[in-house]
Amino acid sequence: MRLHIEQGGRVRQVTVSSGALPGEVALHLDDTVLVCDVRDLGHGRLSLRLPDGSMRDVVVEMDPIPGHRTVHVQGVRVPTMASTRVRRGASGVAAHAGPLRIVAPMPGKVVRLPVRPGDRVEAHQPVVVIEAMKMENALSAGRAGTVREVLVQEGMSVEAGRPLVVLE
Amino acid sequence: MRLHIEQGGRVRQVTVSSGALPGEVALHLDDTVLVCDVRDLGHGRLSLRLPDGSMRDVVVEMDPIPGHRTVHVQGVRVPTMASTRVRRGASGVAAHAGPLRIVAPMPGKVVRLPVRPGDRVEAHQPVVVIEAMKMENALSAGRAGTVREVLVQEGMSVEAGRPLVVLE
Amino acid sequence: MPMKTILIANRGEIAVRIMRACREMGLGTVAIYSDVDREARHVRYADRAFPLVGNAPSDTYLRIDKILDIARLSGADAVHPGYGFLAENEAFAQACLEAGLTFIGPTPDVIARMGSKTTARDCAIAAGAPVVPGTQTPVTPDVADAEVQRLADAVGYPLMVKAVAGGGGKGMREVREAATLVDAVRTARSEALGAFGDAAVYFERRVLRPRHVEIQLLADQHGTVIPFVERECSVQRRHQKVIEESPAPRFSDDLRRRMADAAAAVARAAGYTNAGTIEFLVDADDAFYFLEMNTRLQVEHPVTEMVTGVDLVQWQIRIARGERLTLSPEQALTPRGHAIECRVYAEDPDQRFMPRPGRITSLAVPGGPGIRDDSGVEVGFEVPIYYDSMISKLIAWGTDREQARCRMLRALGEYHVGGIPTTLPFFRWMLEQPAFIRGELDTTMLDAELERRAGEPFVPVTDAHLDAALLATASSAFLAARRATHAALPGTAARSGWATAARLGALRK
Amino acid sequence: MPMKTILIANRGEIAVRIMRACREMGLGTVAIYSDVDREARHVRYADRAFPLVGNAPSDTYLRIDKILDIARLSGADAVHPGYGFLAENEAFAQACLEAGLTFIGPTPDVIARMGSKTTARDCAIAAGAPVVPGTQTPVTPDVADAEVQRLADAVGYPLMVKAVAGGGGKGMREVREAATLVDAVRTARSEALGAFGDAAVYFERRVLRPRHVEIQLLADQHGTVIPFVERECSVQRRHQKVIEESPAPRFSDDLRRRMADAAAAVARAAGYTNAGTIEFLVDADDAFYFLEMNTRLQVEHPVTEMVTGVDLVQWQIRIARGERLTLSPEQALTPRGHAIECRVYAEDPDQRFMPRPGRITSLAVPGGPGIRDDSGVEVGFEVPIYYDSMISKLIAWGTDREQARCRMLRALGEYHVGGIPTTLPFFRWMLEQPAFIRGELDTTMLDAELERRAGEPFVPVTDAHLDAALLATASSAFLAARRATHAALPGTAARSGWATAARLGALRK
Repeated sequence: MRLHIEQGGRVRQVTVSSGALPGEVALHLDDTVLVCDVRDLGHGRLSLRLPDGSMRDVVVEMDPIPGHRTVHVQGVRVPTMASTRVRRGASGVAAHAGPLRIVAPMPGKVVRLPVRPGDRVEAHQPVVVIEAMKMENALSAGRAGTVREVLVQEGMSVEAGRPLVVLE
Repeated sequence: MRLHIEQGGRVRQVTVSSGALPGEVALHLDDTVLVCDVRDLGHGRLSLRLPDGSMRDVVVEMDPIPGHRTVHVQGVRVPTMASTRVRRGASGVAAHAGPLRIVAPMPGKVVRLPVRPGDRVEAHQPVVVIEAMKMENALSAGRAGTVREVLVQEGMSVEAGRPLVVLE
Repeated sequence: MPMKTILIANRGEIAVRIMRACREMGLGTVAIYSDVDREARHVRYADRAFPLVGNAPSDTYLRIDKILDIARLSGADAVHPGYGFLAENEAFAQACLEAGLTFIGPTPDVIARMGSKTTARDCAIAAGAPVVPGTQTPVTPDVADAEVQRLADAVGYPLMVKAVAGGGGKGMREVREAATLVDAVRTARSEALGAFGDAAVYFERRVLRPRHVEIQLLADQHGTVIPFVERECSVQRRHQKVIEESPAPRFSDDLRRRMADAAAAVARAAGYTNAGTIEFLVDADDAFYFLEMNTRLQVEHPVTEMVTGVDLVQWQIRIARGERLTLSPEQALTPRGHAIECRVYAEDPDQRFMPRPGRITSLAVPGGPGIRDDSGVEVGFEVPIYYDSMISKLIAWGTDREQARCRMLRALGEYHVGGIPTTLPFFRWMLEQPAFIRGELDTTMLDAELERRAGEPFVPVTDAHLDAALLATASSAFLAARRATHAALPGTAARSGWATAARLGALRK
Repeated sequence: MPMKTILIANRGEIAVRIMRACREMGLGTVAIYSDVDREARHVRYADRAFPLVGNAPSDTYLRIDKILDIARLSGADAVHPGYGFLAENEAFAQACLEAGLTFIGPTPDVIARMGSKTTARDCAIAAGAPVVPGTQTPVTPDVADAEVQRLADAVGYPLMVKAVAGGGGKGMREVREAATLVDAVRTARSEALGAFGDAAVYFERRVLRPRHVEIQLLADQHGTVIPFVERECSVQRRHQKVIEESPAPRFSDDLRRRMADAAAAVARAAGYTNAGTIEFLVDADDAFYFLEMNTRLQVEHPVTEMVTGVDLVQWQIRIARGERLTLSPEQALTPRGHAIECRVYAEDPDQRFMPRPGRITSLAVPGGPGIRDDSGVEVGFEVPIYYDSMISKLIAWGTDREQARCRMLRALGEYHVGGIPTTLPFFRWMLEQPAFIRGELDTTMLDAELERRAGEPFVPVTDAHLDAALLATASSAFLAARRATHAALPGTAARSGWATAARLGALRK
């Protein structure tokens, strides 16, 4: 099985096959073959034993976007994408070009909208304020731009993932 | 939905339908209707809220035999059988007549077989000794009878559920 | 009238904590719940549970009428308010008493006196406890901006705007100069109204780089007041405690005794009963100032329980049913070992601690020596958007502070929450900070450090993490594909003789 | 040579317990595992893990050669043997030393001296400790039946046949009359050979209705020996401890000090180092007799840790690397509160405690105040048939015995293990027994009571249980059928206005 795996903007090709022993998986990566002992503990939990005997308990969470996963390794969350086909065009994780949609990172209520279409905003300037869990959270753009669209109104309840403001 | 539910040798008929409120299940049992708030927590876990507000966290385990379940209620294991059809003949839980098969309750090794076909055995007399987890476990019949068949040999490894001796 | 059944007017971990004490004392428990909390742990833990209907706090856990209806319906004879929600609401305590219920807390008049930051301050002054300069009366919403400005100028800058009914850092703002005052007062009033149903605030001079140290106390109905060894709560993010410990590091016996005496004097002057906490600010010269009193159980009560062996919740119940305090005052002031608590929040520490409600899809909770887990959630539960984001508390005990710290780090390594981000990575970072290790704490240091870090991840992703994630992703995709074609799982296949020999050979190389 | 990495030559809960101590001390860990243990908790908890290949203890956890190969391969510089398996095997300790590894335990000659019950007895006599009458030399397999009979007759009946290398009730038989002696010796020898690799046994006069009380001690390499407050281990089923507690109920300070002095004297006479335990029998008149010494960590060490605050495993490691004991002897003998431990076995208590290995399909572990969970398993793990059936230990602490008992009962109520039966229902019964509540314990009472009960279920199934099971079965079948036809789950549907109103109306009735 051949996979294209993307992490932190870098794509690597991995060929996976069964190892010689039960539980073993052989991963061909660049010029190396890593034989790991991998056990599926159910519900996304895996126990990996690396070639040097190192143990890693990991949890692979499937994200809503197909192919995207969050892999928990030793308390760290690593966003990872896997695909059996080569992706065309801009990569999912590393995409930077084009309009920027600011989406609600959690469900909540829009309490303030300090920008209007046409406004110029700086990087890290708040564009929406959402209240969730008794706290106000200012959402800002990662880069400077011009507000193209404001898709919500003050007082609206929004679900996680809902687009709020579009910058260009 | 109509169900025949058997517990401790007694069969009861239950008709189940949706209650008026989300999460509610109406159970028609004899002349009463019990409206419970039932939530499926996944993996066999259920949270029941009885009509008087009493809370019961239960775990329903499916047994290997179809229809049979082990229901965990407040630390007690209740064997229960459910079927949408009326069972004909002897009931599964309450069966007493006919030959009695003594099966291995756990995987292990047969270390002693103190009986032979034709032997008369008393209730609670050991008929097979199995070793598991460093302990010898004597299995005995719940009632007196005559050994009809011995299906294993000393030294054999047996799986859980394997018939060992048949009495009549 | 013997106490038989307690209604717990709260949710989450503290409701579970209180029910555990009830179980241990043979008392029945009644839970209340909002719609989204039907599957919550505190509901399923209770003997009986009744719906509040609705979700917003103002429709549910703050609704005195609904709660008293449930108490009547369920036959409960006592109410434990927990912390937050109605815990410091004298109208609730009063309504309980009028309904013939035992309220597990102080009397309504004492809640009113000590719950108001301004009258509590008067009470502290009367008891001879030192206080920080500030406004003498509440700044209610009808006080005009000009008067607000005049009152603030009299206190002097920098100052703190605080909710009179406040607690937990809500309705609190720092004001460094006169120009930002009116805005800060507006926000604080709005937050205070939402959180406590009371928009009144007050002003207090800001002590520079203070430590927040507090004295837990128990007081029975027969005049006995017992103060406990102090808790250090200086690790705060935006005035919200995140780590607490007991005893305070770098704290002398003499200071402990003087502070405990001052706290006991204030409690006696207030006619206090049940469990309460007096908070102090400690400045760089070890001078301390009365800050406020919390007339309820605190989030951080377990650290006191761990170092004194006293079950504070059981004592709250015993005091409420009229028992006499039989604890040794000396033991209450003599810590055995050291305890640290981390408040686990459903927040993403790497995204400026943004709240992240959502479903917990996998969970592993630490155990073993010295670890106490006070959790309000379980796997499968959806952390709701409506309430505080704290989902659990992790407490570590050690013979000394360093052992407690190392145990906490060990336990944090065992802790896994899937589905939503939590503050666990933050704690792994915080407990390794040199200032924390040395015990050099003040309430401003965390915010300053967070500003300096500017969003740098608390536990950086290393190549080792990336490699393991890559292997895991590839393996799981491969195993899933193979599962789809084969019935049998790889691990369950029998080992062939040659394979075993080969493996042993590899090992012996 | 600084100690950096410890190989844990064991499995299950004790391997996890030891690794936790290593983590807290910043030491690396190496696990070993049999084929069926690949997914076990101790393997996944370790930094690195290496296969032993095979499953039977004699092919795996008892294989000194394989373990030393793994130590070499992994670069471990120390070995912790845990309890059971090779923990009291002097050849293993010797082999570790010869391989340049630090053995975390006493020296091989002390293991040999105190591990043999007969030479240990000599040592106790020499140290002035009282002993039970018995055989002076081991009854090895080459001793003929006639001589066996003569030796036993000299000791007198009733007597105990015990494995010289024994522990944990294995290879132990009671003989009430001469006629059953030879059979009992044969079984004991066979069990002893299987469990410890040594068929030698010895005879000891049976003390009637004795209590089993033991003294934990730590001894450093510089001559300091510290005895700890006693553990009561009288709740035994067929000589196997099932509940332990500290301090012993109904135990005077004077008796505690005399027993501790006797234990320390024996340890000093033996040249003992590291952690060890001296077991005593206490008769109805509070006279005590040296029974045997365990030259290793014990299963029940957590109860001592809970009442003294001392981490025994961390001290084992510190002693092994040459540190001096800096504990206060007074504190070690002064219990704070009370601790009780329940050993959770994968056995069906209602089927004469038959071992029931198998897969754990669901699991809920208790937490909260005073509860410590030392577990070796997790959900999804298949408890193997090859090893001891203990899967976990649950420890409860309280300010007094009654609070500890009530907390244990509360925690037992929170504990759920699905897929396999466990001894949890037995503990719920045992902790409610009047004799247990009163603290009137002896090692024969449980077996006598179990015989009297003749298989009566420990927690009887009531109508309330049956009704809940019926409702659960019907509801789950109904929900499963509905899930099969609808996509959406019932709980996720939005509530309609009228439904909410109707519910509130019902509540207000």
